[in-house]
Amino acid sequence: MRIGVPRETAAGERRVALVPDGVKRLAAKHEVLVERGAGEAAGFPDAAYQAAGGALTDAATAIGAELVLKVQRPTSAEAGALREGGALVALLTPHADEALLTRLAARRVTAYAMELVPRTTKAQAMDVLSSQATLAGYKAVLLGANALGRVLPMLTTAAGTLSPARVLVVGAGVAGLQAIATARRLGAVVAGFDVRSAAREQVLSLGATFLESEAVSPGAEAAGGYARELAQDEHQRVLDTIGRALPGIDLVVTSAQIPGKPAPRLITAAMVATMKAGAVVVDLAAEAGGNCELTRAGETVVAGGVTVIGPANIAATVPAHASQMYSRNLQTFVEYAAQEGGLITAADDPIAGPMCVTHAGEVRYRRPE
Amino acid sequence: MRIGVPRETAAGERRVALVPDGVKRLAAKHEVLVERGAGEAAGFPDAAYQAAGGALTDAATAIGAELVLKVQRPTSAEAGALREGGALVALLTPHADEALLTRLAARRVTAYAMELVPRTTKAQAMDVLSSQATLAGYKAVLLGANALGRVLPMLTTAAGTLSPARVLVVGAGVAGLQAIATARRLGAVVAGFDVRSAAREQVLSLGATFLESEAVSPGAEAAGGYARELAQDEHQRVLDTIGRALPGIDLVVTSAQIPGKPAPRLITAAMVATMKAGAVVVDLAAEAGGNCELTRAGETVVAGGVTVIGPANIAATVPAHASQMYSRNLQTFVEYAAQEGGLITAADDPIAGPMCVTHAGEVRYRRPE
Amino acid sequence: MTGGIIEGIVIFTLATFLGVELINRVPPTLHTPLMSGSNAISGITIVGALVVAGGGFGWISVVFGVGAVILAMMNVVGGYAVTDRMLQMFRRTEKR
Amino acid sequence: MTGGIIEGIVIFTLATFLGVELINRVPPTLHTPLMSGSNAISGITIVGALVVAGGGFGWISVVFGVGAVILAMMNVVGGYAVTDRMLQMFRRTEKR
Amino acid sequence: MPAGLAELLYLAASALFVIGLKWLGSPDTARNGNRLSGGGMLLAVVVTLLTMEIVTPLWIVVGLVIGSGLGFWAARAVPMTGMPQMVALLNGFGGLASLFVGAAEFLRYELRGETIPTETGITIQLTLLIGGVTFTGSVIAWAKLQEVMTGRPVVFPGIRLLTLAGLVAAVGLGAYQVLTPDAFLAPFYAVIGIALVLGILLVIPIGGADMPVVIALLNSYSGLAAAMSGFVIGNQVLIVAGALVGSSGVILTRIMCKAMNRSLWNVVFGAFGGAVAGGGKSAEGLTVRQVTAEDAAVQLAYARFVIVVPGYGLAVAQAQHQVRELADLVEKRGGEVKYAVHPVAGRMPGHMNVLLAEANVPYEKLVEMEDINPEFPRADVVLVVGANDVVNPAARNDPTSPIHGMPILDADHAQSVIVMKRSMNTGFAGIENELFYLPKTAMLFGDAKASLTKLVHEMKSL
Amino acid sequence: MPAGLAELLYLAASALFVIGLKWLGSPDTARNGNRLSGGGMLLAVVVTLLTMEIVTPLWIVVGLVIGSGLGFWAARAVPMTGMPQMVALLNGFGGLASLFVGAAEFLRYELRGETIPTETGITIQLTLLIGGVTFTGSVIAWAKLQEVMTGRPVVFPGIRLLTLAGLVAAVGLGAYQVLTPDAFLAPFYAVIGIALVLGILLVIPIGGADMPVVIALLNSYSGLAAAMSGFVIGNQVLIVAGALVGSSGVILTRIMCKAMNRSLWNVVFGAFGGAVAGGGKSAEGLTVRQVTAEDAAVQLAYARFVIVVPGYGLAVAQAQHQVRELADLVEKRGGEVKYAVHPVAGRMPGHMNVLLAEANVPYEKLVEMEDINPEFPRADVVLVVGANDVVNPAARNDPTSPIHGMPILDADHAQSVIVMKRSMNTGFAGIENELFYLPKTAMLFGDAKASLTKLVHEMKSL
Ligand SMILES: NC(=O)c1ccc[n+]([C@@H]2O[C@H](COP(=O)([O-])OP(=O)(O)OC[C@H]3O[C@@H](n4cnc5c(N)ncnc54)[C@H](OP(=O)(O)O)[C@@H]3O)[C@@H](O)[C@H]2O)c1
Ligand SMILES: NC(=O)c1ccc[n+]([C@@H]2O[C@H](COP(=O)([O-])OP(=O)(O)OC[C@H]3O[C@@H](n4cnc5c(N)ncnc54)[C@H](OP(=O)(O)O)[C@@H]3O)[C@@H](O)[C@H]2O)c1
Ligand SMILES: NC(=O)c1ccc[n+]([C@@H]2O[C@H](COP(=O)([O-])OP(=O)(O)OC[C@H]3O[C@@H](n4cnc5c(N)ncnc54)[C@H](O)[C@@H]3O)[C@@H](O)[C@H]2O)c1
Ligand SMILES: NC(=O)c1ccc[n+]([C@@H]2O[C@H](COP(=O)([O-])OP(=O)(O)OC[C@H]3O[C@@H](n4cnc5c(N)ncnc54)[C@H](O)[C@@H]3O)[C@@H](O)[C@H]2O)c1
Repeated sequence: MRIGVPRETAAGERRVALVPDGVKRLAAKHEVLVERGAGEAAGFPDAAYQAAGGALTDAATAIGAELVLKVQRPTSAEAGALREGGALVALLTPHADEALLTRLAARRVTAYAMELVPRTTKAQAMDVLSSQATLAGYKAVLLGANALGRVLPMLTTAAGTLSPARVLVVGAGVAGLQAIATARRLGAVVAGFDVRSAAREQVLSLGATFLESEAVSPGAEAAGGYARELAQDEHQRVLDTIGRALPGIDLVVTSAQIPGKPAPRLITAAMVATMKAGAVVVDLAAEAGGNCELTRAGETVVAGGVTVIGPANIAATVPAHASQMYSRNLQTFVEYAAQEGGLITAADDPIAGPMCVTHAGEVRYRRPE
Repeated sequence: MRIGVPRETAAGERRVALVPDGVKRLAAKHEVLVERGAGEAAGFPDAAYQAAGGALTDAATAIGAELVLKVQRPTSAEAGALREGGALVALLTPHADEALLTRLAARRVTAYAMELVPRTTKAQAMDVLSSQATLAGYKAVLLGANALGRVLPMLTTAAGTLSPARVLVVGAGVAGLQAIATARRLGAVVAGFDVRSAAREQVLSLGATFLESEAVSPGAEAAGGYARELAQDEHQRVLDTIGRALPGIDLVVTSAQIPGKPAPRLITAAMVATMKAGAVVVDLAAEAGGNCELTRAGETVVAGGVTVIGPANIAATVPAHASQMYSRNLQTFVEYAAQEGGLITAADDPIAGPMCVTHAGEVRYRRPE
Repeated sequence: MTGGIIEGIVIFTLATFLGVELINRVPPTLHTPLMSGSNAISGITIVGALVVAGGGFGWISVVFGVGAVILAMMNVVGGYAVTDRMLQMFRRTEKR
Repeated sequence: MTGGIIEGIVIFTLATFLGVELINRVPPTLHTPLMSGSNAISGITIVGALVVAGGGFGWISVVFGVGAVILAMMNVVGGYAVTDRMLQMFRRTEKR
Repeated sequence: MPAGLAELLYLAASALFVIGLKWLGSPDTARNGNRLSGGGMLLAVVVTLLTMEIVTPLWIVVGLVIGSGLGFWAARAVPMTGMPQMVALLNGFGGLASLFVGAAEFLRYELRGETIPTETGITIQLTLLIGGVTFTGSVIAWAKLQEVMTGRPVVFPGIRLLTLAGLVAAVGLGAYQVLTPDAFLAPFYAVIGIALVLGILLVIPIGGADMPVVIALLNSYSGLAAAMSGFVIGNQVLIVAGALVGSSGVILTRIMCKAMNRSLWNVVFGAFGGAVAGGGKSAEGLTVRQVTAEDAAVQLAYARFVIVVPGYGLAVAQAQHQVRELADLVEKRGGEVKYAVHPVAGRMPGHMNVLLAEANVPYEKLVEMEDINPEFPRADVVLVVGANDVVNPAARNDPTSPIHGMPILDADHAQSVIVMKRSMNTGFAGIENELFYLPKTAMLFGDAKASLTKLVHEMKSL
Repeated sequence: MPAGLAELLYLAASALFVIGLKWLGSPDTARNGNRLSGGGMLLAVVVTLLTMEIVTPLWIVVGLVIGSGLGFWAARAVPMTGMPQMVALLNGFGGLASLFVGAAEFLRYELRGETIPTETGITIQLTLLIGGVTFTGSVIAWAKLQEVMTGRPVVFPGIRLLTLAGLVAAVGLGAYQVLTPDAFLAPFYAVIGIALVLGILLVIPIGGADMPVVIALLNSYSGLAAAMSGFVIGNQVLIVAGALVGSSGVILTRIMCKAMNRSLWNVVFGAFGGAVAGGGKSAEGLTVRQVTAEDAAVQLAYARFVIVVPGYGLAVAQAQHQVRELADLVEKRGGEVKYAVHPVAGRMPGHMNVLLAEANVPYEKLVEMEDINPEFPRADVVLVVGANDVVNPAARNDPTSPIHGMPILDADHAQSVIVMKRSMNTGFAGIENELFYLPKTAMLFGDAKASLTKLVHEMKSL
């Protein structure tokens, strides 16, 4: 198969779909066409791609390949440049852009959405949500620590003792756990919270404490380890729990999400007002509407001395490692799905099936209700 | 004594000379006048100052007090507002602004420069260079980690193993050691370098490795634990040592300084060209001319894929803790120097003597040659 | 060759104390070999068997004596040999 | 009361082995008390002294015997008392 | 040979036994210890032969040769797994031999019409009783282990009473015999008979899994029997060696019970109370092998290459520092240690890295899955610390398993595996792990931090 | 009292000695052990008195009373610090008593004109020799410790040869006496005289600091002397108790030498080689007290409140994990542990925080200087790990000191202090630290990580 790796065109997107190492691994069986400069922003020069066995091409050739690997979903121009009947693998955000799906189906493109990799043991190496969330959790703490007017670790010095920062991580999924680990590394006193009761032990296993609450229950866990939406009273209990903790916290990292739904609102403006002057909130759910009422995606808001950061596409700010992981996810998927004459399209394939959003002119994706 | 704490007016200066805790400790013996809003940028509201026993005043009253405590040196307007024959304690950077000294002397102000606190055991609690350098070292790593396209710790994940970042810290003084500690906390593989041979053990004591070099010698240490300027051949050996290490490094933090001299040039543009694409240099000596040739103070330069950050007044980006420490330094000095009728002015006082730059109409400060 | 019964009791008591003190903090892998090794020692009854067999009391010596000698000898030889086989596993690997 | 010399040697040997095994891993704070306590035991020579003193051999019994009794008794009583004083420090503090 | 010299040589033999026994207690000296004590035995036999008043009759030589031959052959022929029952059998023979010695002495007096001195009478009766119990008890123990009879406890109503009655009867009859030296022979034969029955009654109610303890106890008995026969024939080497074995056997029994976390009482009388001692836990009919921290420590101490597989349980137990400490100890003893970090071990990417970095494990020692997998066959011990799914061979072998296809760490390819977890509960994927049921795998149950702390302690005191 | 019963009671006394000695080896049982062995002694004395053929003569009672009174008085009167020399003196008396017993037996035979049996002859000579050496040796040891004579080794040219010659002469004369039983009495007196001189010659060349080891050795001798006198009068309790003391004394001596990191040979003959064993190191005439890891472990194990003062040396040694481990052990035994972090400990602000955070020491346990200083007087032990300047009392007391005025941690106010560092080198400020010379301070020299590892090991095996 000829695999094309175009350069990303979205603003602020510094990742690349395949890194040279991924090219090398796929080049054994396939021909890989890499658009010139595709990896530059992530720190991978063209020379490295050539050395890995990729062919450098112009944009049109790359996007016109049989199989196109991308990070972001294609712009309409890019979508138009895809080969009729070809294949596309990218973060297509199908629930957010159904128009794109129709357009892809119209061009008979077989498109796979990487965010739809099922959460099964076998598919873990393709799980791009996990891989990018790992980086997001790490980076969130760095952003928060940077914005904070104090240091995270305790320091006893001749000029007095600096007390350690108190960090609260709400939502102990992949990103949240990594945030906990990173804040702990930096010496902060960390507490975690999640509605899924399984998360409790996981938070403790990182040496952090867990905010106890009646709202936490095993029932809060839905299929695939995701959380489900909460009932009104459950939600109120969550708010109470978080609200009680907030006044003592210096840095809050929120990462609560419910797949296919807007992010739960866990910190209201009124709750922010109870926080210390100088405190910082980093909202990793910013792009899904935000866990904090004040969050604005891609912006930093200061309200009553509290800084609320709503990073957009945060994984792209660690482009080298983010690309490396994304590339490995893609490569594993391609190795799994590549067959004589194309990728697996069977709707009942446990992995490729749920991922395939358009095939043979038809939109397969159904939005979860 | 009436002590005035004016609000800082310099751009980007978010610190305050006394925090409420400092006010409380001094208020027992003195009257403390705090300008409204003085601590706001550092996260200390006016109410806290009142609670600590300070009186809130306007700018003129604060700056007109018998003893004025400031962070930055006064503007000429501020200098003009100081009380005739009063006292001023601040970071006066006497070697950089002799005009100011003349002006202060003309107003018969007794001025003490906090950066001149001698490096003796007894004066450690007043040592503002140490306290602010501690924060600078911490923050330098955060800035660098933030700018880096990769994560610092090693992470083994389903999407491949992220290798740990390699960090080099040049200049293992107060800031450099803290940078080493912070990078180690974040899981990086850290190496340190300094010309003073005593630094070697100190670097190792933080679990980092030391770049061995013939350039390192006990003779490189001058009075007060500072380094001396190196001879040409010694300097070349230092460059060679650093140059050999650079190509493998992801993040460099430089902090080499020689008191009263421009910072040594330890990373030339040619050396930067040998670094990996995506690498980052954080130059803590930026304001003293920079350890790196490409550094521009207060700016971030990107050259050949390498980002060179030259932070200005970096301690002010951690205003809460920086103010807390600075306040403690000042408070300890005032407690030490305050006597009936004013501060110690005797030129032979082991601490106040060297710090006093103007007194009784006369400029006492002599620039070190 | 016969000492007084009192001396016998003294000796018995001391040897008992000694046995108690000798076995201390044995790693469990050695439990079976140690049991086997001390079982071999309990074959010391061979001495008694020989005395009886060599005592020349007619049929008693032959029947009981030689019977005891065979049994005790099996205990002794078998015991030491089995123990040695078990202990072959403990050939010292190069350490330290 | 006299056993054979051979029995004596056997007993001596066994007791020697026992002594070797008894003292094991003693924390250093106990070195001196232990030394003192075993010194008190070595005062067992009082038994010999009594036998001599009570043997009724005229002046020998009186001079050597009573001398030995006094000396040995000092060793015994002094030894135990001193040891006990040393060990008072080890009154068990409430632990665990 | 003069009697004095003989006795001194016997003393030397006793000394060799003492030192031999002591050396048997430590892995490094055990083999030499056994040889030393063997030398002592040879010395004792030779001295005895030399002191015999008449020339050694042929039949004694024949007896010696036959006994040696049989013993040697048995020791060679028995497979490694059959060792314990072989020891039991040999021990039984020793007991019987003592019984013979006692009986011969008794009959000798009787046939000559001499009166047996009271002390000798007492010790003869004790020899008969203990020797008899040792013999049949050992044979039953052998039968249970050899599976000639059922390994399950055999109990019937009144067995306890019967045992007690037998004991009382034997003691009573023995006492009668001693006190009325000229009595007929019936009590003599009765004591022997009762002793033989008692041996059976005492051992059949005990389960097969507890037989090693029973054998150790019976071994102590046979030592006592030897000591008693020593009194009978007035020989000190018998008394010394017998008493040594008698008391050290009791200590060994206690140590073994402690290692099994049971009391001796519970082992010997457990079945009467209805508690049946079984071996290990089982799931779906499979059994796992448990190991004590002490045993695991010995295994690690003598390993040249150890691979540590950390998993989520390490994180839950927060045992990162302890695992590092243990690894340091292995290395100090000359072993090599690597950490095999599975990509999805734990509950978040890089979970193990966070922990091991905290414990300052050098990055070089963390080996990725692809690189470590070929090394497993070379590993003497794999230490699985709270990992489960990531070492589940079902991922390789069982196409129906939900984790089939996931690359795993090939811990099952190693020489031996020690698994630390708290129970037989499943991991994240919720599936059974056949690794735990392999014969080469030993389970060390308990919180990983507690287990590791114990291991460290044991390794230090080796 | 029948002889058999007496011997059995003697056996009971011996058993009490055995158990008593064993219990003396562990802090929890030591006191009861001593009482047990005292009970054994009482039993032995009473049995002896009861078996005496004639009624106990008055003078024996007088002797018993005088001896007991003197012994009791001496034990009461001696100050705690004088204990070792008291033990030495008492031990010497025991040796002399044995000598008297041997001499009396010899004279008894001689005066009656009876021939002494060879065995008895040999043991009499041994009793005289060993008893004599024990007596004078112990007296010299006492004199050295009591500072009646110089504590320094006393050596003169040829002392070694003289000692050897004396030994040879004593053995030769003794042998002559045994072989020619009817010889005149001169050799007898000569042996006694030489033995007394030998005792002096053997002990004077040994330094006062090594006297405890010497006393332990002489104690072993006095046991031997008792055992020999047991042979002389044919009494088994003497043999058993004497042999016990004889061998356990040797073992104790070895343990003590090991704790001092010396060999017995080096202790006894060290001075001949010219190496003078001195006590501790000294600077400006002051001496410091050294402590072994074992001793420090006992101190910590019995402490209720321990304050750890970490310093730059902790960082250099990278011993953060070990210090945490040790603290955990103290806490497990019910003690309380706090860490006193001085603002400028280490070489950068927050240096100790970085290390202790890495070892996961909870932040609550790190106490700031102002808060911990009032707590020092309450601390049973302060553990100073590689800190120096920050605990230098000169900052408080000595206005001329360059660090005068710096607030310090008041470690010197604690009950006792253990300092871990590698040498007597100074810290950053380059000044002497008088804390190290306080009587309550003990130095544990060596790399902090190594020392802590040892401490942990010792604490675990307590
Ligand atoms: N790494 C990731 O990003 C990630 C994310 C989500 C899920 N997962 C999944 O998590 C699993 C990870 O595998 P794993 O082998 O690390 O863990 P695992 O399969 O979940 O097994 C962990 C084992 O540790 C034991 N354990 C728990 N607490 C313990 C304690 N205190 N002391 C001793 N043992 C303890 C448990 O057994 P006992 O209860 O008997 O003690 C359990 O069987 C994989 O299935 C993976 O797919 C991974
Ligand atoms: N914290 C700061 O910001 C800062 C900055 C600069 C200077 N200082 C100064 O540094 C000093 C800090 O005081 P401190 O008490 O922490 O340290 P210190 O006074 O320098 O003493 C450290 C001691 O640790 C011992 N040591 C070194 N390596 C060791 C090892 N591996 N194992 C065991 N012991 C070891 C050394 O003795 P041996 O050689 O005998 O082992 C030394 O005496 C103060 O004088 C302070 O003013 C502090
Ligand atoms: N293949 C696998 O086995 C696999 C791979 C990756 C992740 N997972 C599991 O999936 C789960 C979720 O992963 P994710 O990080 O992608 O989830 P996510 O990004 O969808 O959500 C982040 C976290 O927010 C929490 N959350 C949702 N609503 C909340 C509320 N109202 N209050 C507080 N917290 C709330 C969720 O429970 C979740 O932990 C985790 O348990 C993770 O271990 C499994
Ligand atoms: N009161 C005290 O005792 C006290 C207080 C604080 C700091 N100190 C000591 O003072 C010393 C320096 O402190 P600082 O951080 O303020 O120093 P600094 O800021 O002046 O310099 C930073 C570091 O750069 C190093 N450096 C200079 N030229 C170099 C070159 N060409 N190559 C490499 N490195 C070079 C210096 O050695 C120094 O370590 C340290 O040893 C510190 O421990 C002592």
